[in-house]
Amino acid sequence: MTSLWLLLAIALFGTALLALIGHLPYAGRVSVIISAAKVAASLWLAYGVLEHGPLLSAGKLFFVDAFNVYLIVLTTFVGFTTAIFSHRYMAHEADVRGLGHRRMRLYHSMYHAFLFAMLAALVANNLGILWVAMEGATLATVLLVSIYRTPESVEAAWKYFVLCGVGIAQALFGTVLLYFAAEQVIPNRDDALLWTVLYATAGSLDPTVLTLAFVFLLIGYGTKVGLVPLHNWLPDAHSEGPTPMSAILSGLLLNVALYALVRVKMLVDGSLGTNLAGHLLMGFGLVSFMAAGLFLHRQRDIKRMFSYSSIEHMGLMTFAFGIGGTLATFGALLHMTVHSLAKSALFVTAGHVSQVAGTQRIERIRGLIRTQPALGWSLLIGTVALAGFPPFGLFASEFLVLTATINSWPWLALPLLVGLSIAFAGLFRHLQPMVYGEPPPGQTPVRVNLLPVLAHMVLLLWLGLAMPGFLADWFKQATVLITGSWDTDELL
Amino acid sequence: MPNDTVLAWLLAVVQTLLFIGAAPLLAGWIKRVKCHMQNRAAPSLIQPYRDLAKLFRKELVLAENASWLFRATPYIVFAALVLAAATVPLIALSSPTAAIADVIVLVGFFALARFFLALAGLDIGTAFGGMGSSREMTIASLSEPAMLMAVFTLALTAHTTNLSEAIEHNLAAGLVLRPSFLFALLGLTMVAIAECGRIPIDNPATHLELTMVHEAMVLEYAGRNLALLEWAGQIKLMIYGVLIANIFWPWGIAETLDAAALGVGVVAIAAKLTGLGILLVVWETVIAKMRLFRVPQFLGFAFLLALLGMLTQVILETGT
Amino acid sequence: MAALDIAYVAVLAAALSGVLPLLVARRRYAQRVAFALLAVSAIAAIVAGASALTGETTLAERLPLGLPWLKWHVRLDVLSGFFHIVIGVVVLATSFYGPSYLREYESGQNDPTVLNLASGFFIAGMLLVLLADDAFSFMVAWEVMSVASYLLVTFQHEHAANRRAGFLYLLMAQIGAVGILLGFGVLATFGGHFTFDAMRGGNVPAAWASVAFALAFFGFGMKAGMIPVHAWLPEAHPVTPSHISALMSGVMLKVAIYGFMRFTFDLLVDVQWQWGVAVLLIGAGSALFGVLYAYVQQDLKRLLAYSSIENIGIILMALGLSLIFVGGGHPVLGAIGLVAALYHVLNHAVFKGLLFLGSGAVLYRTHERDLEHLGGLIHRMPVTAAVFLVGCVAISALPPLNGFVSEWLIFQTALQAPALENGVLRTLLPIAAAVLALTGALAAATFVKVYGIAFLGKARTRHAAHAREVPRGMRVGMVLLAALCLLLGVLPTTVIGVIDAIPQLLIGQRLPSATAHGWLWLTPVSPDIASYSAPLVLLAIALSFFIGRRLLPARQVRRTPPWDCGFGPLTNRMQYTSTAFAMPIRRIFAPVWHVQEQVEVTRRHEADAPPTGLRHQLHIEDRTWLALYEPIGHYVIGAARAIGLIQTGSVRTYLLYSFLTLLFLLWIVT
Amino acid sequence: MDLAKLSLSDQAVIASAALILFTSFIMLAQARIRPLIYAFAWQGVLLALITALVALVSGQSHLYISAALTLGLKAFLIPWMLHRLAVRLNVQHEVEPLANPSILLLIGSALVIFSYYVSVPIVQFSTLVIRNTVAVSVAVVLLGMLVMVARDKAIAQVVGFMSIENGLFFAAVVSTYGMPMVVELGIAFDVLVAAVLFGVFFFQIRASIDSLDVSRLNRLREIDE
Repeated sequence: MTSLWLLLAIALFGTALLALIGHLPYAGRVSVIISAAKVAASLWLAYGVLEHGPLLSAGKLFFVDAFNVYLIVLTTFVGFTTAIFSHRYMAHEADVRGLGHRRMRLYHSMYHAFLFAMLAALVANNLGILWVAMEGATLATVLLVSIYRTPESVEAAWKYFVLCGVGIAQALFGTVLLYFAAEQVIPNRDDALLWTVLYATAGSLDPTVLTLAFVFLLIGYGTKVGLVPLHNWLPDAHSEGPTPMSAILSGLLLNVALYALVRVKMLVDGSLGTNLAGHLLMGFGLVSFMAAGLFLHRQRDIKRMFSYSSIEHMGLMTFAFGIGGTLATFGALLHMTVHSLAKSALFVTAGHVSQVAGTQRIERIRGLIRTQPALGWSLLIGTVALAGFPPFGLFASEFLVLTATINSWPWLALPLLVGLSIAFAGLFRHLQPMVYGEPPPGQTPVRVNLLPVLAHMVLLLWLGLAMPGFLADWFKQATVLITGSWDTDELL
Repeated sequence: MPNDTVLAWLLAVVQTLLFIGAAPLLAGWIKRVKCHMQNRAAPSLIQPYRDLAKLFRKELVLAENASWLFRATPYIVFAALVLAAATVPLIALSSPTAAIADVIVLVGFFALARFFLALAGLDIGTAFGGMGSSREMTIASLSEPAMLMAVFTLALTAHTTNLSEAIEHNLAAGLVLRPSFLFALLGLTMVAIAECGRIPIDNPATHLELTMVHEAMVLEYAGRNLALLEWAGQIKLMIYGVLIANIFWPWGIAETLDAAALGVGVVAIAAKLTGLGILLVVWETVIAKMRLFRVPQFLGFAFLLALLGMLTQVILETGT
Repeated sequence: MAALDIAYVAVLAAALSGVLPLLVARRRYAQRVAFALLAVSAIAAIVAGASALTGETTLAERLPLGLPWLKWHVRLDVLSGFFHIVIGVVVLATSFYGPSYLREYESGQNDPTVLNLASGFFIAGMLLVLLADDAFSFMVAWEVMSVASYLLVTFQHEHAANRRAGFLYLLMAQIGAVGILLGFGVLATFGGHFTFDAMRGGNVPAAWASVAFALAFFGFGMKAGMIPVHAWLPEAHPVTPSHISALMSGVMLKVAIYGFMRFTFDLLVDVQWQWGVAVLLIGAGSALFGVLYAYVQQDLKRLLAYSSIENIGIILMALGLSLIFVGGGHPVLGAIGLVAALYHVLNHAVFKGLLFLGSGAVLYRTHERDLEHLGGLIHRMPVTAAVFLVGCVAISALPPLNGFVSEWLIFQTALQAPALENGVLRTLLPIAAAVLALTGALAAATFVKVYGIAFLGKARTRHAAHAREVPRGMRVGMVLLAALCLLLGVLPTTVIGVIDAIPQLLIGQRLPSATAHGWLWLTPVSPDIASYSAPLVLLAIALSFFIGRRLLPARQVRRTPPWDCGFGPLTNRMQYTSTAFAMPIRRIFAPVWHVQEQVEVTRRHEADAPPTGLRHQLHIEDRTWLALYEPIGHYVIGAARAIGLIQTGSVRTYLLYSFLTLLFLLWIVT
Repeated sequence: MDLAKLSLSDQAVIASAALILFTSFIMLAQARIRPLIYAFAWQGVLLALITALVALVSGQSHLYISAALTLGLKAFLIPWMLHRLAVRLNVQHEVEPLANPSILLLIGSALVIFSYYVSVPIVQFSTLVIRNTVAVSVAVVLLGMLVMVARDKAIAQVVGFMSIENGLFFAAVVSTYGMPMVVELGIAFDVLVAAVLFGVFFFQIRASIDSLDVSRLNRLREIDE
């Protein structure tokens, strides 16, 4: 319990502190230290949860179970590595782009505010609070998107703000409807939005209202997940904001939004008994998967390209959660983890790359391996990992998702196959010229800190080659939570 | 028993020696008949032996940049064809050497000889040699499938690719009018004409660069090497002749190893080859040499015939 | 130490050969370490494979790797043992060959440690594929193999062609892998688990079995380079360093064949003869198409790559025949086909490895891959020329070398057609055999061209004229393989006696008759149907040499310039070129290629004046590009452009999307 | 249900619900910036009024607080901020030519019908007398989105956005007597921050394209020129 409070407290404290000292040269280090503290606290929390089972805070405001606790650890970890990266990166940016003190303060404190919002969203038991936290996450990051004040960045921020705002408003309406359905059956009005309570009484909630609620929530949180055709804010925000922010947006925000969606799906399934929600998720997931794969072919900006690949992977996860069942859900959970590891690592690399080349435009980035081998290779290997090649973790998860598809919807395996190939081609046709060949004049190495990339890659290898037992149990418990059972003969 | 096997092997060797010994004679016979037909003064039957002997006696002349391959080729070619001769039953069946190679290996031997001959043609680096090799390989790559197709027809009928077994089977079957055999015979004959470089594919008697194929490859050879190659060519012609003769008209060939049977065998094969020689001459006199790029049609037709043979074999003779 | 442990040693040594050199300071020593470890790995692989094959043992166990409920299962049986040997042999030759060959890369701008790393994991991946006994570990090993070889293809990435080749290669590897994965998925769905044991147990409905087969055939065929999904092969194989080309062409394609055999004969329990027909036809197509394309190539390594396609086609034909017979209820005949296929796998690994190493040797000394720039090397590089000749004779399927044995076995299998009930098949099989004959003849023509133009005649360029023999290490590697070509050709009976344990495992049938008459006689079905005695053939040829050269040696030999028709001396530009050599076939089979040929005649002034210059341009393109690959590419790009239209950039449009989506969803749920 | 049978306050609620819907239509049709803001303010006032009335009828005391919040935020603070911004950016007199308002209003009314059709299940399910107003709240939300889709000016879009929030709040009040307090507070906070941020963005947009015309924010797109 204390660990939970500690975690949130650290996050808030970090926000406040950096709001004051964010402009100082050592602010980056401070931010790293705070993030490290978060990691420690989250590990403590995780340990507690794994030891003594789910934990429900006094006043039932917060609730931590196997599903969200591993996302919490993931969040703090990625937040930590990204902080390491952003220390040197933002210093460089501040010099090059002339970011003033105010903006640096804003950046550092909003970075932690965002992490706080993520954590709050994850641990919230009250769906209302969850909504508030999600909206808070948008508000925290929207100013970071436009931090460079270029016309593009302002435009991107505006779209991000408006689209996510409208979307999240739909989510609020869904929440209201949920509440409306709940308070008919739940005596105490204040409990009627508590996820624990709702989950317990899901069977008695009115199906039609819940269906409507789900539609609104799907639109709302789906916008944040980046499901086509609600995805349009995502590439803009990712490509125009500072790279650390892109890393945590792709690595964390999308996950948390999907997390919220899945939580709601659990309720709806409990109430409807049909798999309507699942089918909707599958539909959206597949569409996003295919469309993003095609979009990849048209990219001219390296960060934009990787954000489209985020859409593609989120589509795959949504699809998998939609299938439901033990295998698919396990695969989806695993994919959440490995994707955010791989993607944040890639954004870190891409950030350095754009510093090396002085641009984000793909056709001007050439011959990285010659210019700065470490960077070139990590970009290449990272993309190989992202494309789902073993021995990296994404292969394991995609393997599971594919086989689950063959089990339950054999013919949908075909579009998946096509989509994977298209997306792969889209990624590599842009990647190869960047890493290989002769570098253009004026492309000079920069001081980089590839420690985060290395850490993520090692983790990915570990997950891909031999998944540690505790992690497996973790996913297993989460799967049981989501699907309600651990169906071993489905596991193949 | 060992006694018997030794005898058998001995006989096989003798038969082979007879085979390669008789090859120039066949060539001489064909030349002679041809001259008669064209109202020319004919050389004597043993003229080819004289030529070979002369060549063997002559000194060995080599081009400056001839490599060891160039010198090794004649021996390989000759050995391959002797081997081939050893596997073809001439006068007696079931000789142990026939088991060394079945008919597919026989084709393999021809291919081996051709391969090295073509390489030798390219070794000196003259345009003639290259041209000859190119044409030779082109023709061969078209004729080989046709030949195998024809052979397969027999193999499917006799359920064996072993020549002496096949001939034995045909003997045992007696006179059966198999349409498949007719087609196969025609196909095989056309292939034989192509393979032995006879008119209309090639003209053994020409040395015009536009027409010659085989001669272009061996242009740089002299002395003993040339002798070996000439002799090998005669053996090849003889092999085809014997094949056609003994497969399609196996009668007279010796099934037992007693003197009488062997005598009959000798007479029979001599008679058959004489007849075939005459036929060949007639054909070569009435037909004209064709352009290189008409050859594919010719061999394609041969392949078609062989294919027809195979189909008729399957459809008409065994049915489903 | 059990065979399985030795196999682990092989894998680890291969992986270490990539990693250790990173720790060694000086590059020269790094190379030595790397290739020493590769040699260890190769020997270990051979030993493990041999003991598994001869002992006919099947060892299996689990490794603490992989998914929580699906640990890596490994297993070493006769089939994987055989392929262990195949890999080991070529890798061994490479490990002799490599150190000297890589010298010139050490000065290059690409870090050779990358080369070590990639090739180490490439080999380790291939060995792991053979060991894998469940779908997951199989796919992991498979993809490791692909990615590592991709890095090898793009090693010299300064050339755009290499980058393009690498992209194409990795893309197609990816597609094929997903196909294989789906195939496994189908089996696992019915088998209940991803272990191969479970798949063997599962009873798959015929229709689904065919689906699985189709997927696997597609996937493995793509890796093996069968027509029409071969496009990556002629691009990727030539651009790697030659010893890697030898591994890719000689071994990696065989790993794909291994996967196909494992999947079809082992996992799909009861095969259907229709599959065999499909395999036979595609195999025949690949063989013919491959050799025809090889025939017209100028680039030596590209030519060899196309000839790999041809040989894969031949192997597929043998497998197809085997499937037809097994499916038709004649396991004995099926066994012959299987043995023929395996034998050709081994042979092709050996002689294609040899030929690629030879081409590497030529490249090493002349820096030329274009046949038109070579010539006369037989005088400058005698050893290389000799072993290359062995390779050419072997690949042209001529007695008494090894290529002939396997093709002869295939012919024998095809000629057992009368045993089949189905009349159409009875006609189809001999025709396939005829296609094989055509292929063989064309292959012979192709390699006459290669050897004649590259090694015989006069040197066509200065590079070729100043070539020297290659260092000892390289020679040893090549001689090793050449010797194997001879051995495998002369002692087929012994070899078959060993490998007929594999049909025993896969279709429960041996070839008792094949070896019944001792090492001298090879009689696959029975002596009165067909027999072949390679040793005697070799003996006879040797004898004629002995008689000719030793017993009656030529008295005197005179060297003179060749006959030049009286027009002054012959120059090396008067020689027949490779294009000219290939011309007749090119005209006869014209429709096969997409040929652009232009001749520009420049005259001084008026039209009838004698030409002063003549320019001839010939560009031969792979038809499948125009027919298959380019259209697909265009579709994808078009689709991408179309989808791009939805992202207009106007926030109002985006709001409209979410608005309409909302309305739409509300409408469908109520 | 017969309106006449209801208590006066209920009737008042329903009447003002109708008025809120009307204000939404005004926003849809209003081309000038300043009246647009006024209309939005009026909507806030009405919303606060309804909240208070519902509190009165249902005796849910906590609704008074949210009524006060609404009045403060939606009726005064945010409109005031918007107005001030409009003045400082000197756009308060700008007129935005609508393509053709009549079509827009037609679509709007279609949306009202649609939202009624959608909210039928909820209405059947509710126990509240004023349940029919749920349809109105849905309509307000959809109309708000329509405003955002239809309008080019950034301020107009913000107004649309805020009116969506109004619709949500309205729905919460009339269908379930409002949300739990903690949620209400959180939402209010978010809305406030959002409003502030919008203000910031006006200046940023103005600085980058020196106009508030969002239709000119289309640099980032996937269509090839």
